[in-house]
Amino acid sequence: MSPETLLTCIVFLPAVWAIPLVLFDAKAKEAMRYWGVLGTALTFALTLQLLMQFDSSKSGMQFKFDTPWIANWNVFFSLGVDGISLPLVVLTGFVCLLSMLASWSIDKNVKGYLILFLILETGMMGVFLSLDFFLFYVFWEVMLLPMYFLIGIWGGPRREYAAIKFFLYTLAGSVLMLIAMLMFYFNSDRSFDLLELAKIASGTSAGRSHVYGMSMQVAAFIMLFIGFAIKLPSFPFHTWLPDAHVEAPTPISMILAGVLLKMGGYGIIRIAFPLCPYGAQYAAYFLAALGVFSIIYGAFAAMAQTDFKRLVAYSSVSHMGYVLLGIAVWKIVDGKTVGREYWEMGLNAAMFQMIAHGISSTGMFFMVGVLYDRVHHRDINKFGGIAQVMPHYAALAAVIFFAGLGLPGLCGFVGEVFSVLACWNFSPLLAIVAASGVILTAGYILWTMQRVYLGPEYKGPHPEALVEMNSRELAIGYTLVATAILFGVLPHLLFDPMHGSIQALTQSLASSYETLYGAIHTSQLP
Amino acid sequence: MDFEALFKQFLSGDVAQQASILRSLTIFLPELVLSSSIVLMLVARLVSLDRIIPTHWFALLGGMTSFVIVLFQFWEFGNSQTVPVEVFTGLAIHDEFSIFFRGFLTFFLVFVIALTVLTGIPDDEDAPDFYSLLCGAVVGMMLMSSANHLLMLFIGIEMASVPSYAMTGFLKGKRRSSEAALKFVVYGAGAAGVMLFGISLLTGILGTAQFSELAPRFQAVFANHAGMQDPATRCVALALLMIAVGFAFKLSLVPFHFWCPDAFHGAPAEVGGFLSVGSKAAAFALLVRLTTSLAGDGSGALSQLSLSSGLGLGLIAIITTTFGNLAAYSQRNIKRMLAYSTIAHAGYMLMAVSALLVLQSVQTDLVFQGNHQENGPRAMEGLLYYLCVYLFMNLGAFAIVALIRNQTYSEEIDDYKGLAQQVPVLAICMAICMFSLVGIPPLGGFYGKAFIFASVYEATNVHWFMWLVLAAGGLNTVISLFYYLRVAKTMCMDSRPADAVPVTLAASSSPAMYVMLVSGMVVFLGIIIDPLSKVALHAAHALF
Amino acid sequence: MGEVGLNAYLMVGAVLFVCGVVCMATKRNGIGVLMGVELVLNGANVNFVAFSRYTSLGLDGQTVALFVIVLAAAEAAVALAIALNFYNNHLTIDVDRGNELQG
Amino acid sequence: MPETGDILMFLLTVAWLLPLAGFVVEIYWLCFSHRLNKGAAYCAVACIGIGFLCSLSALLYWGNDTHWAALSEPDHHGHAASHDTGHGDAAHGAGGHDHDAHAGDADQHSHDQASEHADAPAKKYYSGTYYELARFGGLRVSLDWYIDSLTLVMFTMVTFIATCIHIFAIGYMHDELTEEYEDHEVHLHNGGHFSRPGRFHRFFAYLSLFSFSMLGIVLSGNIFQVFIFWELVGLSSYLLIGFYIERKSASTAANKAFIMNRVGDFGFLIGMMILWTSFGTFQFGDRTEGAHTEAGLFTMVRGHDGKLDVSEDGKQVYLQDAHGHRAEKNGQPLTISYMLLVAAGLGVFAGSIGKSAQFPLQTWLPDAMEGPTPVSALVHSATMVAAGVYLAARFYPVFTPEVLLGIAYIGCITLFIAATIALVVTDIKRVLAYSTISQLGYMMLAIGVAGWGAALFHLVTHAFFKSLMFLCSGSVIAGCHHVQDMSRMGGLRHKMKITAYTMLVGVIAIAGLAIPGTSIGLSGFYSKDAIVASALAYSELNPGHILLFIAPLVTAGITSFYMFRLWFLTFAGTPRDAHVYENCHENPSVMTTPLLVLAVLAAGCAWGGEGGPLYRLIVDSETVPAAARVASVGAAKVILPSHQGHESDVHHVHSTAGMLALVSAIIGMTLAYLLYVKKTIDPNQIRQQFSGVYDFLVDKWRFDSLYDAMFVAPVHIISAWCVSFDKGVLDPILHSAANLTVLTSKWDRAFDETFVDGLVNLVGTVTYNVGNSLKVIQTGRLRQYVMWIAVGVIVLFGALFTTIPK
Repeated sequence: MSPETLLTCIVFLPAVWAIPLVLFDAKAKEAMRYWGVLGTALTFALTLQLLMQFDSSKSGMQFKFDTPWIANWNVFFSLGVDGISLPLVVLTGFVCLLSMLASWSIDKNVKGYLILFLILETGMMGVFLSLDFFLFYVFWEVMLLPMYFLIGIWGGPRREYAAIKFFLYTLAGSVLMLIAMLMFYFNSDRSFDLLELAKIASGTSAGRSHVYGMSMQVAAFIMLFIGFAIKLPSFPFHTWLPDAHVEAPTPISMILAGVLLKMGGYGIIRIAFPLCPYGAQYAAYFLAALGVFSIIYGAFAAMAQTDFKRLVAYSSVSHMGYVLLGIAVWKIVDGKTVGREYWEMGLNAAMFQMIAHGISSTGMFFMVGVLYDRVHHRDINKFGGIAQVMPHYAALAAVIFFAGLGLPGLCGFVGEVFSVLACWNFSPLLAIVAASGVILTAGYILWTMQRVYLGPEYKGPHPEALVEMNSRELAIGYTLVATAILFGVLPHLLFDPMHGSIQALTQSLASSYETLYGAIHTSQLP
Repeated sequence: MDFEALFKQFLSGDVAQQASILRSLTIFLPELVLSSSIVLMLVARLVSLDRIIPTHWFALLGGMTSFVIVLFQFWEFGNSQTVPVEVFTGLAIHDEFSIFFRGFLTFFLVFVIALTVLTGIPDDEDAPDFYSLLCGAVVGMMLMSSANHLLMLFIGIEMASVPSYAMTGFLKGKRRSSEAALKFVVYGAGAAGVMLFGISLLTGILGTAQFSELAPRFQAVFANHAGMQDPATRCVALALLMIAVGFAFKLSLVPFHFWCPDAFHGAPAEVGGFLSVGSKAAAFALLVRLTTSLAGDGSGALSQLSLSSGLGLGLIAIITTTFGNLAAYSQRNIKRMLAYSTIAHAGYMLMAVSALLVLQSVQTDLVFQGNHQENGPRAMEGLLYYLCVYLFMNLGAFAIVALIRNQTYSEEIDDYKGLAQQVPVLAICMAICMFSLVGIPPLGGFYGKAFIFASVYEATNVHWFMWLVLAAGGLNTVISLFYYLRVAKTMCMDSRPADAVPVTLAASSSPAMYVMLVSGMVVFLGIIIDPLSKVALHAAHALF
Repeated sequence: MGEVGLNAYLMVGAVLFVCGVVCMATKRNGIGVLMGVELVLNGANVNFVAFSRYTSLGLDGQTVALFVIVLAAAEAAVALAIALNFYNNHLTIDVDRGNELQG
Repeated sequence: MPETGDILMFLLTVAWLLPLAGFVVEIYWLCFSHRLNKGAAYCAVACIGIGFLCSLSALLYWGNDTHWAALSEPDHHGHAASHDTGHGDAAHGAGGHDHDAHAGDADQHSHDQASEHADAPAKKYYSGTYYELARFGGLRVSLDWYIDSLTLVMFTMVTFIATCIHIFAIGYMHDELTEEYEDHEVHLHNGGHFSRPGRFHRFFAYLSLFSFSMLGIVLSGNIFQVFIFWELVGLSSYLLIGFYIERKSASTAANKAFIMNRVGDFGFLIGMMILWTSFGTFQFGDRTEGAHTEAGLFTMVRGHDGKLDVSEDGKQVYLQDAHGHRAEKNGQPLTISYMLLVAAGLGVFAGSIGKSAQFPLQTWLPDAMEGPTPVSALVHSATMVAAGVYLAARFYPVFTPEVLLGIAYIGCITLFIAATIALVVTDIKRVLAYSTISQLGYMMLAIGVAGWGAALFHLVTHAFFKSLMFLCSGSVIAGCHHVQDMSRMGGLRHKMKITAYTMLVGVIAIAGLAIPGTSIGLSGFYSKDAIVASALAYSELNPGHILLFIAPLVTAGITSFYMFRLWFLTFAGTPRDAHVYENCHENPSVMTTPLLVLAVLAAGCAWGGEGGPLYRLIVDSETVPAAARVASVGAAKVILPSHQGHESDVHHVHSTAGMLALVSAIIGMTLAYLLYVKKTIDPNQIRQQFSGVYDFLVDKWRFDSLYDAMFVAPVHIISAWCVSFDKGVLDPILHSAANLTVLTSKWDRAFDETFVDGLVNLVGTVTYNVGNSLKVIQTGRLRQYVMWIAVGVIVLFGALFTTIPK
């Protein structure tokens, strides 16, 4: 398939796939589910083909596809993929397929559920693939509505509260993003093209000589960062996450944790940093500190939870802290970037951590969901002895949780350790604090496993319902475990495609900061 | 002057770039068609033709014909080198801008008539009266949109208002309806009076009522002495203020909005939909025309004038938006809620006008213009786009309200609980309209808002105050989320109470089709933006 | 006794206007309120005519005045009809009795 | 013919990966065949057995390839080594050059060997890369292998012991071969005992997984890889300790072990960060890539002559490149701050502390005895816990004297504490556990006092006799039907002879007894001797640190005391619990054979002492030749004694040290004899007299309660804080923010009762209330509306009037 159409297909296939669902008879639930699975599977196949055709030796954008969308405001419908977005795209396809498979527990108004689900997938793909800020923003918001309804209609008891909290947080963030977007638009001769904007920021644009002013960059960066940090979620903006996770149905929690959180990190890497290098550098230490704090804070908070799903949610906060940390370890000494390789390592680690977390936390939520489907409660203290009645399940769950714990040989390890290793160059203090996270993580995960899986017998309600996983669940479980092990043992499979793009990114950012620094000191800038 | 002279003048006007009476009449054709359809309807009832042909066919026919004619005029402008001309000896003007609005209004008229037919308001007895009132009001609005003279301005507003008063009170038997009508008429008359007085003062001092003349005269009067000590200045300020009151009434801006919630509450939903879109659009057209012509080339005192009036409008916009959103939140009756949301949206649109004025005030500043090209038209484009989307989303909401009312006889939000289970079509379309009103992509509402915010942002380069406006806009977007979401939530997430009146609507029935068409347009305008925004920009250029 | 100047007329117009507004705001009787409206409009008319006599406004002013009279009549007609309808429903024309719609 | 390195690599890799394959097969045994046969066990034994053969053949091949140069006289060898390594040249080159009688017959042969190898000099070690994990610019992380004699010895030792223990376990875990395994230690809430299907196959799967990870540590060629397998052995130890997942105590002990190890790894991680950031590589050995050779950690720190290249002010340490010159990067010489190097050393050592249960992280090991006894034998005495020592030894080149001093003291404290606790414990396995800790302390001490060879020597010997003793205790436990309390045993030697006497061998070995006068004893004697000797030498050179000699000396006595106490209580005397005595029986041969085999090795593996083959083999791979004294330049002014050659410091004091150690050991033994056999002194009396001390020891020096108070409780408190912070601070902040806006807006009524939870509700409430209060304006009174017109106009005009600039 020709490159351009490939991306467009990946983005719009799910939404188009949703249209025939309207014609299905409301009673043909099985049929609709299989239809949905087929759609997500096809999308995943397309992403895999993208992976095949992708040339990981190039660093720039590939499969670029431009066509004017709103000519007056010169907004383009432009898609493209590079090493940074490629893994996330594939991950999205993967997670969507799995959670679609996990959607059999949904029984209420299946049609609506599937339609919203597919639209959501389109939105997520669009976010990762769009190269136009405006388009990015639109897709970013497109996810909002389906997610709102998916949580609000199919969620748990306090679903409405959770849904509106999620909606409100994201909307508030995106209003800020909108303003930042306008800033760049009007300071760049009316362009939304992310690459062009990045060029201007690095002063290498053909059109313009000067780059964005410092104050503007700082302001824009703060607004963008808040917008993305809400999704990430980073410390002060994370309170929507536990509620959303706890209330959302299992498949949606899988998507939330597996893909949506990644958009925060992706946004920071793809937009916030390249567009305002000065602002980024200005805030780097704060970002790293925030990341470290989130690591510790999330771990502590997780330890105190009694709701299984809430615990996993807080562990997400903790894990995504590593992402923020890895991104931010950009050390500058009078204008020169020191130890760029270590920063590069940090960025790689952050990306890896995103994928790894996408696998592990998806798995964790799935495992929680399996239990919840059987006994309909999530109170950790009421569990125990699950390993006796469901040994197969317990074994898979253990692997997944160890992946979350960051055990070598599983995907969680590489991202965490590399981002921490990369941090010493930036700030030993932060590195040490972050490293202490390994103890806490081990603490709460092992304690949880002891309380849930180990022990002689299950004393909670519905003990009769505890039957071994069915084949569909086993398939999901094994796929997750396999990927977790694969990326844990052969991380270079993931590093190779990312490497080029990230190297280019760090180099251009470093150089652009130098130019800007020079400009400041020759005081050409406000 | 003998007959030949008159006739000759009739055929070919005597003043430069003014159309002859004949040409004027041809240009005036859409309005004429509508008026004649009114006459036709009344005559039809006289000869009781309406027993055979339902009256709404006449109205529909008239509306469509005039729409087609407007389209033709637009096309004419499009490819032949027709230039804007003043018609009827300068009382009105004929340019893309007016054509745009006349097209908008006639198009809207057709939709409203279709809606009334589907919802069965009015019954056959009153149909001729109702539709003639409707068409008359539209004619008035079209006059407003092409007015070029303060007299025309007043006539237009009155012609638009008087039928609306009657339509508000159309449900004769209903206490509320009559009460609403009374409040509306008295309030409207009062506002009109104030406005007229303002007009009298303005014309008196500037010695002209011609829009195109206003700016130069203003220059002439205030070239030597500006400042508030000067009685003339004060007087003009007062006059402008009084005129503004008239507009504020039409646009239901705080603190001249009081009529709006009550009138909407009392009036049938269809009328509410008509008023919330039509009169607002016309009023904005008129406002923009007046203010731009007042701002003139923005030199000297004019820059001062347009800046201060722009900021003033900005302030009012902030208050209006915030007030509307806050007040809407606690409403139980959906028509009332929509009324307040109308107020809020008037605020958003006013932001565009204020941004326009603020930007106009620096149009002589070439350095600024250098790196902010054609920002005025941009602001207008935003406004126009917003209006077009607003047409669909608001009409859709009101239509759904009317359809549900026909079955449940209730307009309380609480009675909408769980409608998604019974009539998913209505629920989904309502959700689309609501979210579009919030301004969430990929629904049309977002783009209008985004464009307006864009020009407001640009205006921040001129005056810091616009930052407040921008912030207010953003903040209100978030606040407004609550009550719009509440409707969507009630319909989609709550479960239908057992004792609630069941609602049935086949997805294939024509009302459902209508609703789907309207809300489909909202989505469409959220995905295919280019054509409309081009047209809007084109129309906006006519002003500058 | 010299010639009566423009300001005198304007004064009359202003007085009429204020009377009209006050009347609208104070009268409880619907008809009275409508009369207030008429006062306001005529206050404006006086201005127009006066200006057309004294300033460069010329005939325009008087034309406007004529138009306004017509419009006022039309408006009054509609208003009276509505007031009548109000009476039918409330059996009074006390505007304060119409307070169902609020909040 | 392929490179020697490649052949060794191949053999060892096979030995390393076979258990992993075994693990996969065994864990799924239940899918393929039914669970009640011993297939899993045979599979596991086969894997590890073949592994042993591979590593043994690797060792032999290597020896043959180097003509056993390592076994030649140390001083020549030492001289040769230093001289050779000067040119980065070969050990077996030395073998070629030496004209010693020992290798006389091999002389001719070795000459041409040397000449033919002269052009392609082999290194002291062989290393290479399996594959790259990641590469960031110049930085690369990969899976490597690093093979020298130490690796080979460790491999052989580990695989051998593991094989024995696997075989033993077949018998020990026999009762797991059932569908209805009744666990008498677990009581259900309905009063009954817990019963579950047996877990035979799972046990062996875990053992294989462990073997894989353990061998991974030994084979790994960079510190990062060590960390990886470090964690993996942690995992498998977690699984094995928690093997009886239904026992609360077991799972808790497992968690404790894992988390305490993580505490150590925290330090390890920090050490790795420092190394990674300042050296830019994790490699142990140099790596040749095409033309240029990239220096590994050891070369960078020690160069080729094994000396730290410290700047004049002692603040900086110059890094060396692969050719033994100062490494440079764009003109600037690469350096690392001396303190940072110390920190890195301590950090890495922290990892060892956690893994080999050194003070202050020793408390997890006794609890780890919850696991089945074979596990204690393999994981928690012989191999995994020794991995800490192995790491410390492997990383010796990077340790500065300050770090070594720290290591010495940690080891010193540990060996004493653990020994004292062992005095009072009555659980047979726990006694062994504490002795294990104490012996590990000895090894650490040895490393600390530069007794590099001694430490590893003791590591190997200890592995043999300790695993022997654990297996014996296991056989006792199995024989007595899971009675572990020594106070209920006694006189068992009549019932289980083999166990008893093999145990005795182990006891004598660990007690370090020898025939007085002659230097003929069991393995423990030689290795402990070596340690005490180097400790004495050290404390002679640094009189300030005399404690480092006293403690091990005294503890030698204590050790022999409590070991003999154990033996006497268990096997000697008269039975204290008739019931136990009646039911106990000797175990089948599948369990006793390994005991015999191990007993032989425990007795003889150290034959020849420091002249013997084992010691020579180990010392051959010493990366920092201790031929001469080394004086530290850093904060702590210590001098490391020299080891090799007849005139070395250690050699001087060797005999004295041996004498003293032997004496104290004998004293300990006699004491034990008097107390527990002759009963001339009554233990209970002493117990009463020193009850305070006794309780203190029984409480294990109160470490557990201390740590609970210091760490566990605070963590839970803090985590509770975090949650309440979310609920109680974060949201309220948003609340109060909204609250403020509300107050500023005039409509402040009926807010307070509606603060429920979260921003949304609040903003919701606020908007709602504001909206409500806005309703007041909309009175519905027409006249007020009209009034508003007038008011509006006037107000606005006022506003305009005031704002318009004059």
